[in-house]
Amino acid sequence: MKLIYFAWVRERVGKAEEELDLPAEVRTVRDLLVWLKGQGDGYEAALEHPEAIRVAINQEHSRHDEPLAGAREIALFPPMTGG
Amino acid sequence: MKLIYFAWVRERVGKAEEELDLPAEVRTVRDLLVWLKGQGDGYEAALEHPEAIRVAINQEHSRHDEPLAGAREIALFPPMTGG
Amino acid sequence: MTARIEVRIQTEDFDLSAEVSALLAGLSDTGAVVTFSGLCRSEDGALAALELEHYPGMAETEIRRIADEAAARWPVTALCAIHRVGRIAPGENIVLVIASSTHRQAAFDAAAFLMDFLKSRAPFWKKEHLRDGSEGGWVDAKESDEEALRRWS
Amino acid sequence: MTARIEVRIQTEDFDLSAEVSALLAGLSDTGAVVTFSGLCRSEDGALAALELEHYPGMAETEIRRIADEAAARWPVTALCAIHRVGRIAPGENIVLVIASSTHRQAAFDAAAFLMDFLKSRAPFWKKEHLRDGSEGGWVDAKESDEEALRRWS
Repeated sequence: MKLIYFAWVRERVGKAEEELDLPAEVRTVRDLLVWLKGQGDGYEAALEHPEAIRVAINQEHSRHDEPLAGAREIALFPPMTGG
Repeated sequence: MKLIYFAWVRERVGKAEEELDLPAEVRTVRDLLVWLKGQGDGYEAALEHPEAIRVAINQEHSRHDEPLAGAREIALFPPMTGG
Repeated sequence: MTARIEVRIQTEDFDLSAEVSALLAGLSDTGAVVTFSGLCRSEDGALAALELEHYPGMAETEIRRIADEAAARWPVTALCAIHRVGRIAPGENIVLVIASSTHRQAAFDAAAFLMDFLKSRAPFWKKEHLRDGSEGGWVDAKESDEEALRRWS
Repeated sequence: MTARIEVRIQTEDFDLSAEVSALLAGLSDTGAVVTFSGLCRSEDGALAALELEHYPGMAETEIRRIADEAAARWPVTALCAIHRVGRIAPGENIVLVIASSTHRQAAFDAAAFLMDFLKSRAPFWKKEHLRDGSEGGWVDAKESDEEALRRWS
């Protein structure tokens, strides 16, 4: 699975993107955030407050209860501050 | 008294402005509209519907029940269509 | 906060970018700028030109009064209103309103307020000249423009 | 009515007049044009620059989706959104939205709608760089921006 990070999520994780094999039991966005948080200090820092993280699947905004089925690209980022 | 006319009021009256001596009994804006309507065909055409005419006294919007006392310049015109 | 206020009535056209730049020069706390441009429509090709008449003196005073009220209601950093008079061809500018503020909602509201009141309270009148050479007559005031004022009271 | 829609993300600055002219070319039934420019504030002189990051691909798609929704809700003739990315100095443009219509209220509403959703739904992030050389950190999202969306639902 291709994971992409933006803004302070990217800075804390320490990379802009990566390919990860997700365990079979990681089925929803929320599962992913919980699992990812356990993958090391950078992830722990980035996902300290997982409920604050916004997620896009295949470049579309997704709720935390949505399934990952069909995902090719998952992006994690803070609330947006453009405009 | 200096009277000024704009837009189709000006066209129907046939002049842009004039000096008129108002009779003593012409005390309010409404009095003026009624009196002026009787001053000839152009005035009659311009003031056919006196309630539609907007009036400014000394360059400030005035209601039809306002007194003319203190007026130096009275303007009569149709509802505004700028912008 | 004292807002910078600029009011002009002129026959010449104006440039949007130039007016915004001039108005905002030195206002470094401005984060939001809303402009409204009113253009002469072609009326499906029937219109040759609009002729704009105004009440000199009162027009400037009345627009400035409206701008002062907008500046009292919203925390704007600057307001500008430019209204053209004379003959205006389809596609040309008739009016420009600019409102700037620290944040966007005040800029949007002040610009909409200024336009709504300018439409129904500033002494300007439009006459149509048609392409077939005839006079299209004076444009009628719209009830919808009077209604637009009510939301601000 | 099919509205003309233009969406761009770019590092270069843009010119307000040039963008409006290009967007409206040939649209002779447009009588009202509203623009919103978002500028980088100086924060009382403390800010050296903002750094704008975005999610390439998704950012364009998301803004276009918001513009399509605005065009479905209001009778606009054209909509444009330009968002800059990279390093932006105080006083410079960050974002431009243009909405045009036959009448003014649709243009005002569509522009405000586009800005409100662009702020909270388009994937852009701002980081502050301060004049004293330090990083001011990532700008926090504002609850007021989320609230601004509610008036449209």
